[in-house]
Amino acid sequence: MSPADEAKREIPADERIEMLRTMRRIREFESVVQNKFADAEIPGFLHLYIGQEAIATGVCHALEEKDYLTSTHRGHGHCIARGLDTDRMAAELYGKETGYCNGKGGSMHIADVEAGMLGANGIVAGGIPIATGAALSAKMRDTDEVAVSFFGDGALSEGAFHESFNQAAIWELPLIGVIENNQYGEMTGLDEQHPPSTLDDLTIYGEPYGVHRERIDGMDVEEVYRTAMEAVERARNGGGPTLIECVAYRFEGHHEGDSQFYRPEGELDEWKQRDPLLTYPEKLVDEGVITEAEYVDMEEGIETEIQEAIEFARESPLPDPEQAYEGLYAEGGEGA
Amino acid sequence: MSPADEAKREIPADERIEMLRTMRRIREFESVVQNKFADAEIPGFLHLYIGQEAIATGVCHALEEKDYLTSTHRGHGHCIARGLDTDRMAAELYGKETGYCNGKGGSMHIADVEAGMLGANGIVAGGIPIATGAALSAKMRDTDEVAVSFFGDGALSEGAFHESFNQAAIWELPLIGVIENNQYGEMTGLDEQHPPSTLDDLTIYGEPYGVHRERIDGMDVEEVYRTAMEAVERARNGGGPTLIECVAYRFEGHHEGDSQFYRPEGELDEWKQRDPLLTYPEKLVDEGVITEAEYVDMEEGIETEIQEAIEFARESPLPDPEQAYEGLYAEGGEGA
Amino acid sequence: MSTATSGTEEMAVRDVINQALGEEMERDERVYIQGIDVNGRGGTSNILKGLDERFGDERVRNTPISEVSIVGSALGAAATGMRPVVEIMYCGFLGVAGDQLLNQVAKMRYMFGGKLDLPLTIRTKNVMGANAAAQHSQALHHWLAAIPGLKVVCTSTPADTKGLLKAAVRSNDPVMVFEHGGVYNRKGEVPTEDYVYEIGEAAVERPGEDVTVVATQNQLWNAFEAADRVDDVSVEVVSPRTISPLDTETIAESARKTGRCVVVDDTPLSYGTQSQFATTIYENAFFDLDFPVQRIGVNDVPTPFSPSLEDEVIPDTDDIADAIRKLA
Amino acid sequence: MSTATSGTEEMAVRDVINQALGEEMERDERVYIQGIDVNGRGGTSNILKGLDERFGDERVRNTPISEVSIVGSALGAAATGMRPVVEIMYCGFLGVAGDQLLNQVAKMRYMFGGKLDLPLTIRTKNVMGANAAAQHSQALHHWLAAIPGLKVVCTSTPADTKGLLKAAVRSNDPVMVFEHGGVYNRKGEVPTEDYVYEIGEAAVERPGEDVTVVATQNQLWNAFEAADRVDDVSVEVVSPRTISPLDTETIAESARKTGRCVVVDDTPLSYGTQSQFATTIYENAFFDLDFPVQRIGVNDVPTPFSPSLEDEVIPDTDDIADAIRKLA
Ligand SMILES: Cc1ncc(C[n+]2csc(CCOP(=O)(O)OP(=O)(O)O)c2C)c(N)n1
Ligand SMILES: Cc1ncc(C[n+]2csc(CCOP(=O)(O)OP(=O)(O)O)c2C)c(N)n1
Ligand SMILES: [Mg+2]
Ligand SMILES: [Mg+2]
Repeated sequence: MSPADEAKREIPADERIEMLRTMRRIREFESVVQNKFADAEIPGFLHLYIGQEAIATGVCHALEEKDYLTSTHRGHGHCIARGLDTDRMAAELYGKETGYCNGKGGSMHIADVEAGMLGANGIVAGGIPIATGAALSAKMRDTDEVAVSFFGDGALSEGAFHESFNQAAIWELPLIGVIENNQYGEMTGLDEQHPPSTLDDLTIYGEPYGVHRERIDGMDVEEVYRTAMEAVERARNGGGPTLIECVAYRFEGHHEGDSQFYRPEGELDEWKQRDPLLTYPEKLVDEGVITEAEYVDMEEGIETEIQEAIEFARESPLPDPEQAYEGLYAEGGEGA
Repeated sequence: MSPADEAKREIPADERIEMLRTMRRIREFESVVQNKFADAEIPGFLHLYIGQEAIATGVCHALEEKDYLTSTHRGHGHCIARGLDTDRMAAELYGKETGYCNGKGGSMHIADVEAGMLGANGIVAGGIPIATGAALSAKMRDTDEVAVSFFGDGALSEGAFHESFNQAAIWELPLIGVIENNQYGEMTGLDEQHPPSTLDDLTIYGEPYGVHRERIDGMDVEEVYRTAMEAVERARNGGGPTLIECVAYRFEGHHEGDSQFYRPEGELDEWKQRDPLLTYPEKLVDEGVITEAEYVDMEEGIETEIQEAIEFARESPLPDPEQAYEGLYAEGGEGA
Repeated sequence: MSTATSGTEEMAVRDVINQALGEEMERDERVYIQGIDVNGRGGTSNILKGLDERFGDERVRNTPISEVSIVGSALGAAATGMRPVVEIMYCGFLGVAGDQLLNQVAKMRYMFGGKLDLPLTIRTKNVMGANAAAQHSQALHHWLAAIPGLKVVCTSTPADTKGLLKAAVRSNDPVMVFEHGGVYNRKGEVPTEDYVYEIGEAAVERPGEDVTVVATQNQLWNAFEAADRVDDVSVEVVSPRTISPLDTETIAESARKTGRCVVVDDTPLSYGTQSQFATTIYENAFFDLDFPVQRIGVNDVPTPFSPSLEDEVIPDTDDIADAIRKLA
Repeated sequence: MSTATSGTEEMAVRDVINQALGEEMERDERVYIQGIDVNGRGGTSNILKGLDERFGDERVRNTPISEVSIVGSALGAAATGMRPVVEIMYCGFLGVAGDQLLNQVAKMRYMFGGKLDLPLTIRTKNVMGANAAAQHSQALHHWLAAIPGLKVVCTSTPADTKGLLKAAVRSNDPVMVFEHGGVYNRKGEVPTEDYVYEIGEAAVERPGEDVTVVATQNQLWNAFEAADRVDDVSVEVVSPRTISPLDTETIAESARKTGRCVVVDDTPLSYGTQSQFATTIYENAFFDLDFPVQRIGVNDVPTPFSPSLEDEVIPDTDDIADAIRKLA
C-alpha cells in the first residue's frame, strides 16, 4: 500500500475502538492524578493533558515499536499513548521505587527508553534536538525507524526548535515535529508570544526548512492519525521531516494550582463542545462501531485500571535514600 | 520625502564619492593589515572583509549618528563604514593601549559605543540579540533610532537569530538584519549548512516572522544603500524589522592562514569580475562623477591614511600589564 | 547603611521583592522588567503581581519563551540607556542563555576596554526541596560565579533581599540575583527607609565565639535553627550575601576568631561554592584553624524527584548541627 | 594498563588525537564524528585531517553552525545506539549549547533512573596564550565540572591524550574531553599498543619529595619546566587527568608526603579548579600541611587580547617556580 493509500484507508473498527480506549485512559489517568495531587498525595508539579488526548493518541497509533518519541512537561498522554503502563507511571508520579525512573524523575521526566520513549522534558523545546539525534541514529544505522517530537506552541520561540529542524532538513532525517497548539504558553496567549504572521498557521515556523507542513484539528483523533500516518510513511521512506500543527485546547490550568485568570469568558466552554471524549464516543456509537453499553463497560474497565494503578503507586515503597547516589553513571565498562 | 522617494532619489555625486572612498579605505586597511599579520606584527586571528566592502558601506551610509549596529568576527569593514578612525582600529589590532578597547578586545571585539558601534563579536549570531535590545531600547526611549545587525549566512543556523527576529517581530522593533552571504561559513559551502529550500533566498529564514525581506546584490553599493535606506526609514517610522540578504563573495580566506582548499576552480576569479572596487570606480568615472586622476589622488590619500594608522599603531605603547585587572566593573556607583 | 532613624516592618521575602522593584521603577523610569509571564501572572512565583497595572505593559514586558533573546536583548537595552530587570523563571533555564551570559553579558565591558556601563539585573531563583526534579530543582549560583564579569548575589532574608536587589538594580554592572524558592515566604523585619547593601560585602548575621557557619539562602535559615539547637556551642553565622566577588575578609575574620568552620550551601560539593568558601578560609586563617572546614552540600548528583531521595541529598538543619557538634 | 611488552613512539598530541579517533572508528562502527568543518578542514585545528576520506561523509559529518543541535542531536544518537564524538571548536562555544549540556546530557541518565547508557564524547579545546581574546581564549573545564553528571577529562601529554580520549570514546557515559590548544604540538613517547587510562585516576607524572605541584595541560608542561628550574627542590608533579570525578586519593597522598602544595591551572582563581584541588588537599592532608596551598590561576578577569595583558593574566613557569621556592 502506498503511503497515501495507507492514510486514506478505512480505519478498522478495532483500531478506532483502540484509539477511543487510549484517549479515555489518558483522560481517566489525568483526572485521577489531578485529585490525588489536590489531596497532596502527589508531590511536585503536575501539568495535565486533558483536552489534548486526540493528539498523542492519533500520532502514537501511527507509530511502530521501533520508533522513538520525545515529550514535554505535559507528557502523561504521550506515555499512555505509547503504551507505557499506568501503574508504573502513577508510581513515578508518586516518587516510588516502582516507577519508570525509580522515583528519580517524576512527572516531568518519565521515560521508558526500552519503549523508545526518550523522556518527558522540563525544558521547553529541550527534547527536539534529542529526537533529531534519534532520527539521525535511525538513518545512520540504516533502519526505517522514525522519531517524533511532541512540543507546545511555546517551543517554537526557542532556538532549539530552529536549529533542530534546520539540521534535520539538511540531513533529510526521519523526524516528525508535532506542535500541540493549545492556545497558551503558560498564562500567556499565542498572540503575545508569536508574530501575527504565524497565528493562522504555526507550521510557518518550519517554512524556511522546506519540511512538509500540515495544520489539522487536534481534537479529531482520526485526522491526527491519518496525518501522522502520512508523515511517518514519508519519513520511513526517506522523504524527510514533517511539521504538524494540531490545533487544540488545554482544558485545565497550565499546571495544577493555576488560577486561569487569563481565559476569556466562555472560551473554555466553547472548546469543550469539541472535547474528543465527548465527540468520538458519540461518533463511534452513531456509526455502530461500539454500543453505548460497550463504552460503559470500557469506561468501567479503565476506571478499575487507573484505580489499581494508583493503589500500586500508593503501596509501593519510597526509594531507599541511598539510591539517590546511584544511577548517575554506568557501572563498569571499559574506561568508565 | 516619503521613504520610497527617498530611496529612489538620485544619489548626489558627493555621496557616491564618499561611498567609493569608504570602500576603498576598507580595502586598503584590510590589505595592509593582511600584510602586517603575515609579518607577525599583528597577533591573534584576522578575518578580512575584502570583497564585501559594498555591504557595510551601503548600509552604514543609510544610518545616522544616533543609530546602532552590531558586527561579527569579520568586523573591520563595519567599523570603517561607521566612521571609526583607522588609527585607533589599527592600534586595537596591534593590541596597543591607544586602540578602541585599549588593547583588551583586538580584531574580534572592536567596539565604539560612543559611535553606536556595539561591537564585533566572536560568537556567530552573538550580536543579534544585542542589536534587538538596542532596537527595543530605541523604542522604549521613544526615539526614532534604529539598530542594524550584520551577520553571515552561517548565523542563520543559530537559534539566536530566530529568537531575536521572532521577538523583534512581535514587538515591531526597529531592527534591520543584514545577512552577508559570502557563500561560505568557514570552509564549508552554503549547501552543506542550509536546506535546499533556503539556497535561492536566505531571507526565507525570516519568513515566519513576517518581516520585510529583500535579497540584493551585495557587490553593488548603491543597491545596498537604497535597500538599506528603505529599511531604515521604515524602521524609523514604526514599520518594524527588515531582513536583507546581500549576495557577495569573500575574496580572502576565512581567516588568514586558511589554505582555501574548498574553492572550486575559477570561482574566485569569476566573482572578482564583480569586485566593487573594480566596478564602482569605473562606473563613477564613466558617469563623470569623478575623474581617473581624482581617483588616483583619493587612493594615494587613503594609502597615506592607512600607512599613518599603522605607524600610529606601531608606535603606540602596549598596555601596562596591570591594566589587565581594570575595566571589568564600573567604578563606584551606588551599590556597585 | 544606617537604619538608626528608620523604623522596620515585618515582611515576607516575596513581598519585599515586589516592593523593592516597584520603588526602583518609580525612582528611575529606565528600569523595566522583562521575562516570561511577568505581566498578568506576575512572574513564575507571582511575586510581581500588580506591577503590570502600576507601570503598564511596556515596562512589565511579557516575552516569548526565548531565553537567549530575553537575556541578550536586555543586554542590548542596558548598553543603550535602559536598566532592564530580567526574570529567568528557574535558574535551570539559564543554560538556554548560556552564551549570552558567558560571552556577552560577562565580557562585554571588559572586552570593550571598560568603556560602557551595563546596568543589567538578572533575577532568577534557586529551587531545592520542592520536589521539582533535576531540571527545575537546582542551585546554580556557583555556576554563574565561575564566570568572571558577572557579579552574583544570593538573597536570603527579607532585609538583605531589599538591600541587595536595590543595589543590583542601581549597579552599573550586570548582577545576577539568585533568589531561593525556599525562602520566599520567610518573614523578618525590614527597615522601611530606602537603602542598599554594598555588593561584595558579607555580613555576620549572628555573632558567636566557638564555631563559624557560612551559609546561604535556605541554608542560612537552617544554620540559625542549628545554632539554636546546639545551645551549648556559641555559633557565629555568616552570610556571604555576594558570592562573586566574595568578601574574603569578613569570612576570614570570623574563621580566625573561632578556628572552626562549617560551610553549607545547596550547590554540589565538587566545584560548588563550598570549596571556594573553604579555600578562602584555609588561606586566610590557616594558622588559626583547629580542624578542617566542614563542607556540607549536595553530594554531586542532580536533584532526584522523590521526596525520600531529595531529602537525602539536600542539606538540612541536622547536617549543620551535626557538623557543629563534630567541631565543638 | 601494562606497557611492558609494548614499544613506544614519539608523537605530537595533535597526531595522537587523529590516530586514536581513527582507531576507535575502526574498532566500532557506531563511533562517528560530528561538528563544524570536521570534514574537509579536519576540524578547527585540522587535527581530524584524513578521517573524512578514511571513513566517509556519513561518519565525519559537517554540521551547520548550531551548537544546540550539534550537542543535542549527538545525545539523541547516543541514546539510540550510536557513539558520537562531537567537536566543539572552542570551549567558549559551549555556552551556546548550555541547556543541552546542563539539563539534558548531564541529567538524562540519572533522571531516567539510570536506565540507559549515553556513550557520548564531546571534544573541545581550552585556548589560552594565543591572543585569541576573551571569547576564544578561555579555559572552561571547571565550568563543566561544576555540573554533576558530566565526566570531565583534561588531556595534557601525548600519552594521556591517547589513554583518555580512547577511554572517553569507550565509556558509556558522557565525557567532556578538554584538549588545550597550547599543547597540540607537544611531543612525547606514546605506547604503540592499544590502551585506555581509567577515567577518574590522577597520575604522578614526576615523583619528588619536597613540594607537590598539581597542574593541568599547558600548566603541566610549565610545571615540568619549573621543577627543572628549581633543581635544589625535589618537586612531585601530579596531573589530575580527570577533573570530575577528581582522584582525591592520588592528590592527597602526594600532599601528605610533601606537606607543601602548589595547584596551577588556566581557570579563574574564584570558583576555578584550583579551589577544588586545594580543598581536596586541605581536607585530606590537613595535619600534614606546613603551609597554605598556593593557588595559581587567572585572577578573575576574562582573557584580554593584547600580548602584554594576556601574558600578565595567564600563569607561567615563573609563577610556578616562585610558588615552589616560596614553600621550599
Ligand atoms: C527553557 C524554559 N523556559 C521556560 C520554561 C517554563 N515553562 C514551562 S511550560 C511553559 C509553557 C510552554 O508552553 P507550550 O510550549 O505552549 O506548552 P504547553 O504548556 O502549552 O503545553 C513554560 C514557559 C521552561 N520549562 N523551560
Ligand atoms: C557559536 C560559534 N560557533 C562557531 C564559531 C566558529 N566560527 C567563526 S566564524 C564561523 C563561520 C561563520 O560563517 P558566516 O556566518 O557565514 O560568516 P563569514 O565567516 O562567512 O563572514 C564559524 C563557524 C563561532 N565563532 N561561534
Ligand atoms: Mg501551549
Ligand atoms: Mg559566510
